[in-house]
Amino acid sequence: MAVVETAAGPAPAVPAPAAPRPLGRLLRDRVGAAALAVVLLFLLLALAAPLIAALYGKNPAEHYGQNTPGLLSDGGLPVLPNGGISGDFWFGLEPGLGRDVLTQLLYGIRTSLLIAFASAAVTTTLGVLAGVAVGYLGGITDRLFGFLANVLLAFPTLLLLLALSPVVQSRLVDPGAAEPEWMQFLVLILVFSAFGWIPLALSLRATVRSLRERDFVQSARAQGAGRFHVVVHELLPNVRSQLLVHATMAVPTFVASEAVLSFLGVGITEPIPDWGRMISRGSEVFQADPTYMVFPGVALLLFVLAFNLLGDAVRDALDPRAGR
Amino acid sequence: MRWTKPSLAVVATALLASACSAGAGTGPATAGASAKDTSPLTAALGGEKESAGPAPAVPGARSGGTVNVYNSVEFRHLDPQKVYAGAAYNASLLWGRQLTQYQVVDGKAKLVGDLATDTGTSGDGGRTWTYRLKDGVAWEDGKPITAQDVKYGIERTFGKGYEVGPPYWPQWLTGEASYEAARTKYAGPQDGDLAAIETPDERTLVFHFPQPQADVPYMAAQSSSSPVRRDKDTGTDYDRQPFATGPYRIVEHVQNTRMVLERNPYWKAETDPIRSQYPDKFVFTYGKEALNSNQEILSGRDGGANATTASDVLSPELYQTADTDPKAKDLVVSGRQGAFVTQLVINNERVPDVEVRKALHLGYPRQQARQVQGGSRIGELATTLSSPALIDWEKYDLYPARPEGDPEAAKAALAKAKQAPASLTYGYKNTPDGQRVAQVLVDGFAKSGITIVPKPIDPKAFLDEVHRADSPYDLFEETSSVDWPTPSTLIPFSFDGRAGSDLNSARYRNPEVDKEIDRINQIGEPRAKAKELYALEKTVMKDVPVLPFAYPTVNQLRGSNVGGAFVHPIYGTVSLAWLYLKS
Amino acid sequence: MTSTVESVSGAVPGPGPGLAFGAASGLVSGPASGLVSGPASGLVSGPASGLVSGPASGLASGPASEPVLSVRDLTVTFADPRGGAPVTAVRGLSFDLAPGEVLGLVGESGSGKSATGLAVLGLHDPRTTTVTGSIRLNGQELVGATESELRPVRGGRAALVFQDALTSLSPFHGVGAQLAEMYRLHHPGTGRTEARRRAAAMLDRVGIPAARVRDFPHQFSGGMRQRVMIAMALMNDPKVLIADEPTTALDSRVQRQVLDLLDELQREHGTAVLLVSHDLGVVAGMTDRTLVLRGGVQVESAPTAELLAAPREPYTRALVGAALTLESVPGAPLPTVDDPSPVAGFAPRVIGQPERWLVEVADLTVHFPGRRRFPGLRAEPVRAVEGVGLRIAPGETLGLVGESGSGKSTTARVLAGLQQPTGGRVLYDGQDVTRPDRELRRRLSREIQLVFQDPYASLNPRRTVAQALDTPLRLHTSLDAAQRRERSAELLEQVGLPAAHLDRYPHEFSGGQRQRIGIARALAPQPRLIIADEPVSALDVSVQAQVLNLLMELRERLGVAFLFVSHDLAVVRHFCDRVAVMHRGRLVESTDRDRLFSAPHTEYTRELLAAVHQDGPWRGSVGSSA
Amino acid sequence: MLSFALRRTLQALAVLVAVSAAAFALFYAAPADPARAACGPRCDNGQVAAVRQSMGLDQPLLTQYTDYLAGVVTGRDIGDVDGSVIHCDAPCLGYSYRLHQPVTEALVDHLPVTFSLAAGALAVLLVLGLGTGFVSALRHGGRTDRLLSGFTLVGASVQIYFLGYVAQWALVYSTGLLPLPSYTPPAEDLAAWAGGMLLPWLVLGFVNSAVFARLSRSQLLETMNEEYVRTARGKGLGRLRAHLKYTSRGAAGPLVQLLGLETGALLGGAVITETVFGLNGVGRFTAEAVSGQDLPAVVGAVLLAACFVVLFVALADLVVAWLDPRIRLS
Repeated sequence: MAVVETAAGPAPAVPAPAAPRPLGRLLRDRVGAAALAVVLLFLLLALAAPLIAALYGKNPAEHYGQNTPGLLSDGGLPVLPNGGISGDFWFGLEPGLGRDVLTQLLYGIRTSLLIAFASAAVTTTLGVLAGVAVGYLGGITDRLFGFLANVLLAFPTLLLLLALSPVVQSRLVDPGAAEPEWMQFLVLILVFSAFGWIPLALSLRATVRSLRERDFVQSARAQGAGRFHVVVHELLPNVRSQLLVHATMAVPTFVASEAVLSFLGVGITEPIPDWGRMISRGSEVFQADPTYMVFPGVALLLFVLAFNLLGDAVRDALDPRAGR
Repeated sequence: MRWTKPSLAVVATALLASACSAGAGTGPATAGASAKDTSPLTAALGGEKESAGPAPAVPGARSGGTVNVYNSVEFRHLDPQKVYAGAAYNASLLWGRQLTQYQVVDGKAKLVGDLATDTGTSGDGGRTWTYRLKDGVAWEDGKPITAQDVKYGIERTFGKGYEVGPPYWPQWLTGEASYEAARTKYAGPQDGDLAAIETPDERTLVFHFPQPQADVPYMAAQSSSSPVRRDKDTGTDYDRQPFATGPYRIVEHVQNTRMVLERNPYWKAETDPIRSQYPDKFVFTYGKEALNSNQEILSGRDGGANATTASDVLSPELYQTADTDPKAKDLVVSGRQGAFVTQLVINNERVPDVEVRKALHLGYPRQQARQVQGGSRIGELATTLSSPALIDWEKYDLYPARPEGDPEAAKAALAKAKQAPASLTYGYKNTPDGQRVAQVLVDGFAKSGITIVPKPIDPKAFLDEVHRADSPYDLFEETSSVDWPTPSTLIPFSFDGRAGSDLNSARYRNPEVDKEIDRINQIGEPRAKAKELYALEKTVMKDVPVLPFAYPTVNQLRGSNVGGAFVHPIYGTVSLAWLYLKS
Repeated sequence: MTSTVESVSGAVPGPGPGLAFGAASGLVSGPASGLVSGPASGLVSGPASGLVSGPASGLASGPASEPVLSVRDLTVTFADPRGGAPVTAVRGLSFDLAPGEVLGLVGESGSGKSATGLAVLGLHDPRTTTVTGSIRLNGQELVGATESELRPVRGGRAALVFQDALTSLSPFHGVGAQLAEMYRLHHPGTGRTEARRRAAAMLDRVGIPAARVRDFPHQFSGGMRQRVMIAMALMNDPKVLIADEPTTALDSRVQRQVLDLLDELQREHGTAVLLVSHDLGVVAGMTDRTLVLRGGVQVESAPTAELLAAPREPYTRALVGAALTLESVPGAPLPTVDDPSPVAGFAPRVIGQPERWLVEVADLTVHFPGRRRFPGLRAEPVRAVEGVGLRIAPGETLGLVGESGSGKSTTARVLAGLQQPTGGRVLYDGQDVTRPDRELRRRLSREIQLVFQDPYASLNPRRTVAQALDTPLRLHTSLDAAQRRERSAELLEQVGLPAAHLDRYPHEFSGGQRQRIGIARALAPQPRLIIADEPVSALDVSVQAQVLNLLMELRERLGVAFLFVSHDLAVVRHFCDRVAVMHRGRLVESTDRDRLFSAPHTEYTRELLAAVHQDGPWRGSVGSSA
Repeated sequence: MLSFALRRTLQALAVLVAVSAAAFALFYAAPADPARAACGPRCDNGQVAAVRQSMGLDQPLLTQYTDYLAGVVTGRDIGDVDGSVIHCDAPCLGYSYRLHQPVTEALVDHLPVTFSLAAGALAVLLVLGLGTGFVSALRHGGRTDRLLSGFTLVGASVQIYFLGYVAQWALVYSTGLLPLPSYTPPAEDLAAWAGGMLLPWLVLGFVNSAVFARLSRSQLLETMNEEYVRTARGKGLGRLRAHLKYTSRGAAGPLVQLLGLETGALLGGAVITETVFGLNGVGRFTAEAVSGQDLPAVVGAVLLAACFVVLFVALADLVVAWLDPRIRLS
C-alpha cells in the first residue's frame, strides 16, 4: 500500500487548522440543525406537557365528549367536522371516549420517549459490554457470540416481539393480578432490550477486532497494561462516536417499534396516552373520522424522521467520510 | 359474537358465550330496528302439518348462481356433535339436518319437525319422548337416514373429545346433574348400545329420561341431534367434512382457507319445511380481514355483489358510510343477536349489600359505555336478565335508571348502604375495546362517588379468572345466551345458589330461589314452565345481582345481488339457507 | 434506517445480520502477496512480439524536439469536503516532456506529484477539484476539455500505471478481459476475438504466459500484477505513460525486475514516461531528467545525473544527502533539511562479547493455524517462523532484515511478548520468557519496549500525548501524577518536541513528530531493549534522517539495545551493529554488519544486495515497507 | 468455493437447529397450558391430564423437542385432543390443536399469498431502491441526491400501517384508482391477482426500499473511490459505463446480502402489511396464532420464517462468494 503517501495523508502542520468541533459541524449542516431543533422541540413538549396542558386548560384523561352533550354523536364520532376541531379542542376529540387529542398527543410523546430512551440506554450498554468484550477477547468467545447472533437474528423480529411481550408479561405478573403502570413500560423495555443490543454488539465487535490489532493497543499490552486499561482507556474512547450514532439511530427505531406493538394491541394500555394506540384507534374510525389518525400518524412520522435526520447528521459530523 | 366458541367454562348452562372478540359487542347495532317488547318467537310448536315440506317459498327467489361467503375466521367445528355456536348452527343448516328445526317466516321463528314428522310427543309427564322420521330423507349418497343414524349421532355426544358440544343429551338421558358423571355411565359408541334411546324400527326413536324434560323439542333442534352414519364417521376428520343430509354437500374444504358447497342431489324439498335450495353453489372464503370483505361487499367488486359474511359483522370503520350512503345502508342486514344479553356482573359475595348494588345500577353510565363501542347500533339497552328472543318474553324494569347514569340517585342509594366500599375492582378483557369501556366506567362511576379500579385480564384467561371461586374482581362484563329460546337454561343454572361460580358467576345465593328452581324443574310442559321462570326472574332481579347492559344487535352486509338475507332470530347471524341471487 | 419493524434489517440500525454472516466467512481479503518471485528469466527476451513500433531511439531527450506533453502554470486545488479552506496541491507547475523522454517527478508526501499525474488525464473529481493552467498533449488542450474530448486521450494517447496493481485492477474481471477492453475502447469495431488475441500477445510480451489470460488479478503475485498494469497501459501504444509510484509496493528484487521491464518497453515503444516517485533510487536508474517538487511547487529541474551529483537547491541537497546509500558512512549523523551538513559525529560503537546475552533465541518456531479447506480436514499450519536463533548483547543493535512475509515481524512480536511461540527457547537475561510468571512479565513489559512502523496507528487518536506517556509511567514507576507529568515533559523534550505539546492529540502532529512521541513512550520506563519494527519505513526521506539521528543519539546516551527490524538494507547498514537475514521464516545469515555487506555468505543475501547494487550508488530495499 | 459452500451450509444448518431449540424453549415457556387450551372449556383436571398425555406434553421437554425434530425430518403421528392419532407428514412442524390441522399444512395454505406479496414487493424494492441509490450516488451531493435522499428517509421513517391506510384511502376508496387489495390465485386470474396486490406491493416495496436505497448509495459511493474504478476511467470508459460495469460490480456484495435478508424476512410474512390490507398470508396467520396462543402454530411459523431468513442469507452469501472470483476460485 501507499506507505509513503498515506503517511502524508492529512499530515497537518502543527497545530492543525482548527477543524470545527462535531457540534459546530452539526449546527452548520442546515438539515441537521433543523432536525436537532425538531427533536429538541419534541423533548421540550414532552417535558412541558403538564404546563402546556394547564395553560390550554385541558387534560388527557377527561372524557370531554362523553360528559358534554353535543360533542359526540350517538355512535361516538365527533359532531363537528374534521374530528371535532374547534376553539376548545384545537386538534379535535377522540372518537368514542371524547378525550382531547392535543393533550393526548403531548403526553404520548412522554410514553414514546421514556420507552425509547430507556431501551436505547439498555441496548447501548449491553451492546458495548458484549461487543467490546467479545471483540477484544476473540477466539472461542467470538465464535460463540457470532453463532448466537446469527441465531437470534434469524428470528423474525416483529413476530418475536409480538409473541414475547405476553410471555414476558406473564412471567412478571400473574394473570389477573394488578399490573402497575410501570410494569408495562418495563415489559416493553425488556422485550426491546432482549434483541436490540445485537446489531450494536456486532458492529462494535468488528470495530474492536480491528482496533485490537492496531499498534497502540499492542503497545499498551506490551507495556503491561491490563485488560481493564486496554478496554476502558484504549478501546472505548475510539468507539465513542459509533456509540453516539447508534444511540441516536436507536431512539427512532424504538419509538417506531413501540408504536407498532401498540398498534397491534400488545403495547401500552389505557389510560396511558400512546401514539401507536391512537393510530390503531384511528384506523378503526378512519373512514368516518380521518382527522383522528392523521394527527398521531403525522406526529410520529415527523418525530421519527427528525430523529433519523439527526442520526445522519450526527454521523456526518462525527465522521465526514461516511455517508455523504 | 364470533363463533369461535361458546366460551363459557360452564358445565351445563347457557350458551353463555362471552363475547370473544371484543367485549359486549363490537357487534351489531339495531340501526333503526326498534325495540320490540315481545318475543319474535312464535310460541306454538309446529305440528305435523307445519312440519311437512316444502318450506314456504321465499318471495322473488330464483335458482342458480354462486353465493360467496366471506369470513375472517373459519367455523371452529363442523362435526355436528361438536358444533356449539349460533353462527355455526345457522350455517350448518345448509348441509345438516336435525330432528327438529326453526322454520322462519317474516322474521318469526317456529319450531317444527325437520327429519322428524313433528316436534315430538311426550308421555309419562315428560319422561318419554317419541320421534318418527319422515319418508324420503336421505344422505348425500342416496341411502335413507335411519333412526339408528340419529341415535348414533346422539351417542357420540358422550364420547371423548365431544366435551366441546352441549352436555344436555348425556345429562338428561342418564339423569346425572353433571356431564362427567353422565359419562361414567356411558362413554360413547365404543361402549356399545345406549339403552336410554330405543329404536324399535328404522323410523322411530323413543327417548327415556329418568326425570321429566320439557325442553326436548328444542334440544332436538340443536346440531347435536344430527344423524351420523357409523360407516361414514371418520373421527377427527369428520370435523372437516361431515356427511351431508341438507340441501348442499361439502365438495371441497381447505382448512382456514376455503370451503365449497354444491347441491345435494338426494335432498328432497318436499321433506324439508325449513330450507330451500336456490343457489347452485356456496363458496366460503376464510381469512380475509372483516373490513376488507365488507368493503368488497359494499363496492360490489370482485364478487362482492354475490357475497355475504358468515358471522363477520359490519366493521366500526364503516358505520359512517352505512349511515350516510343510502346504497350502503340498504345492504346492511340488522337484527338482534339471538338470545344474547350483555351484563355487568357483580360478585355478590364481594358486594353483599343490595344498596351498593342498587347504587351501581343507578350510576351505571350505560349510554356512554354503548357510545364508546359504537352507539345504539350495537344494541338496545337492557333491563332484564332474559332476552327478548325467548318464548313468551315480556319487558319489565324493576328500578328504572337513567341511561347516562344518575349520580344523585346512586349517591342516595349508597348513603343507605351499611358500608360503602372504598373502591370496586373491575376486571376486563385487555383488548382496545375493553380498555375503553373500562375508562368509561371509571369516569362514569366516579361521578356517583364510586371508585372503580380497572384490572386488565389477558383475554384468553378472562373467563377462568372471573369464574374462579376466589376471583378478586367485584365487577366484570359478560355476554351470554341461553341454549334455546326458553328460559329453562337461565335462572336454574346461573342463579342457583348451589351452583359453582363457573355457572353462577354473580355468586348469587338465595335459598328461596333455589327451592323455586327445584319445584319448577319438575314441570314437563314448556310454556307453563316458562311462565313460572319469568316470575322467578323478577324475584331474582329485586336483589340486583347483575346489571343488564344491552341486548346486542348484529349488523352484517349482503351483496347487492343477494336476496333473502335476514338475521336469524334464534341463531343471530345472516341465514344462509334462505339466500338466493337476484340475477 | 428505522422503517417499520417489517423486516429484520429494518428494525435495527447498524450493519444487518447479512454482514454478520459475511464476517464469518472472512475470505474476502485475497491471499497476502507473500513472497513474490516472478519468473526471473525470460522477461528480457528481446523484440519478440510485433508490437514494437516507433524508433527505439533510446534517449531522445532535449528540448529540441516538439514536446509531446507540455504543462504550463498548472494549479490544482482541492476543496475541503468539511467546508474548510481549500488546499492547493500543485501551484504554477510548468514542464515539457519530449517524445521518448523519461521525466522523474520527485517529492515527498504532499508535494503534489500524484495530483499532477492525475490532472493530465483529467481524472480529478470536477466537483471538488479545480485545475487551472494548461496541459497540452500533442497540442491538444486538456484543461477544461469535455469528457468526450478526454475519453480518447485516456488510455489512448496517455495511459496510467498506478502504485498498487491489486487495487487498481478490477478484482471481478479476468486480466485478459481488462486488457481487451482497453483495446476495444480505442479501436471501435474490433471484434472480441481480435481484442483478446492482442491482449494475450501483450501479456506474453510482459512475461505472462498465455495460459493465464483468463486468470483474475488476485491469482497473480505483486510483480506479475504490476506487469499486467503496464501491459494494459501500453495496449494502445500511448504517446505518454504516467507511472505513479509503479514499484513502491514491491519487494526490491521484484521492483528491480519491474523497473527493468518498464525501461525496456519504454525504449521499445519510444513512449514518453512521466515517472512519479518519492524514491530517488528509482528515479536515478530510470529517468533522463528529474523535477523536484515540494509543497506543490517546483524546487529544481535538471538532468538526473546532474541533479544527483550536484544539487543546486538546499532542499534538493538535503533530500539527496538524507537518502542513504550503501556507500554512506555507517553511524554518521545524516544531513536533514534543517541541518544539511551536520558536524557532530557519534562515538564509534564497540560491542564486545557479553558475559550474558540480553536476548537469546534458539530454535524459535511460530506456526499460525491455517484455513481449513474442508470441514473436518486438518488444516495445514502456516509456518511463519521456523527454527530461528538470535542473540543480542546488552546495548547492541541487531538488524533483522527480510522481504515481506519472511517472518521478521513475527520474531519481533515473540520477543515483545505479543505472540506465543509454537516451539523453541527465548531467554531474556537468562530467563525463559515463553512462560513468564507475574514478576517476569512485569519486568519484561518494563525492560522491553516497542516502536512501530506506522506513526498514525501506534498512537491512540483519542488520547493526548500526556495520557499516552502516562500509561507506562503509571504502570512501571512509583511516581505520583504530578511527577509523571514532569517526567513526560522531559521525555518529550528528549525526543526533540516542546513540553508544551503534552496536551495535544496525535492528529495535531506530523508523521515524524508522532514517531518521536512513539519513541518517547518507549523510553518512558527506561527499557534495556527497544524492538523497533520498521520505525522509519513510513517516513519521508528527510524525516527518516531526522528520526535515525534521534535514535542514534538516544542509543549513545542511554546505552539501550535495539532489535531493528527493516526491509531497507541501507538503513540497516547505517544503524545496526550486527545483521540477521530472514527468508521464508528461516534465518539465512547472521553476522557483523561489515562482513555481511562486504562478503555475504549465502546466495540469497547476495541476490538482495545485487538488487540494491544495480541502482548504482542509490539505495534500494529488500522488500516493501507495507 | 466448494469448501466455502459446504461450510456455509453446515453453518446454516447449525443455526437452524439452534433456532428451533430456542423457539421451542421460548414459547413452551409461555404460561398458557396448551393442553387446557386445546381441551376446551369444560375439561376437568383429569381430562386435561389425559389430553396432555395424548398430546405428548407430559414428556420431558427434551424428549418433546427431539420428537419434534424427528418429525420435521421423517414426519410423525400426533395425538389429537380426543385421543385420535393424526399422521403428520414430513416436514412436520407440529399439530395445531386450535385449527385441528397439521401446522405445515396450514402454513402451506397461506404461503401463496405471502409469496405473491414478497415477490412483488421485492421487485418494487429493487427497482426503487437500486434506482434511487444509483441516481443518488451518481448525482452525489447535488440537488437530485438531496431530493432522493429525503424521499428515502421519509420511506425509512414512515410507519407502514399509517402509509398503508392513507394510501388505501386515497387510491382505493376515495378515487378508485386502484382495485381493492385482495388476493386472487394467479392461476385463476392473473390480472385480478396483480391488480389486487398492486397497492400492497407498492407500499411494502416503498417502505423497505429505503434501507436498500441508502445502502446502495453508500456502497456505490464507497466503490466509486476504488482505484480500479479510477483505472477504468483512465482507460477511457465514460462515467456511466465505468460505474455500471465496475462500480456496481464492486458494490454488489452487501446489496446481495441485504436482498437475501429482505427476501427471507418477507417470506416469513409481513404481519403489518397483511393486516392493513387484509391479506391472509403467513404473517397474519402467525399473528393470529400468537393472539390465539396456538403454540404449535407459533413455533412452526417462527421456524419457517427463521428458515427462510437463514436459507436466503446463506444463499446470498453463496452468491456473493460466487460473484467474487477471489472467493470463487479459492
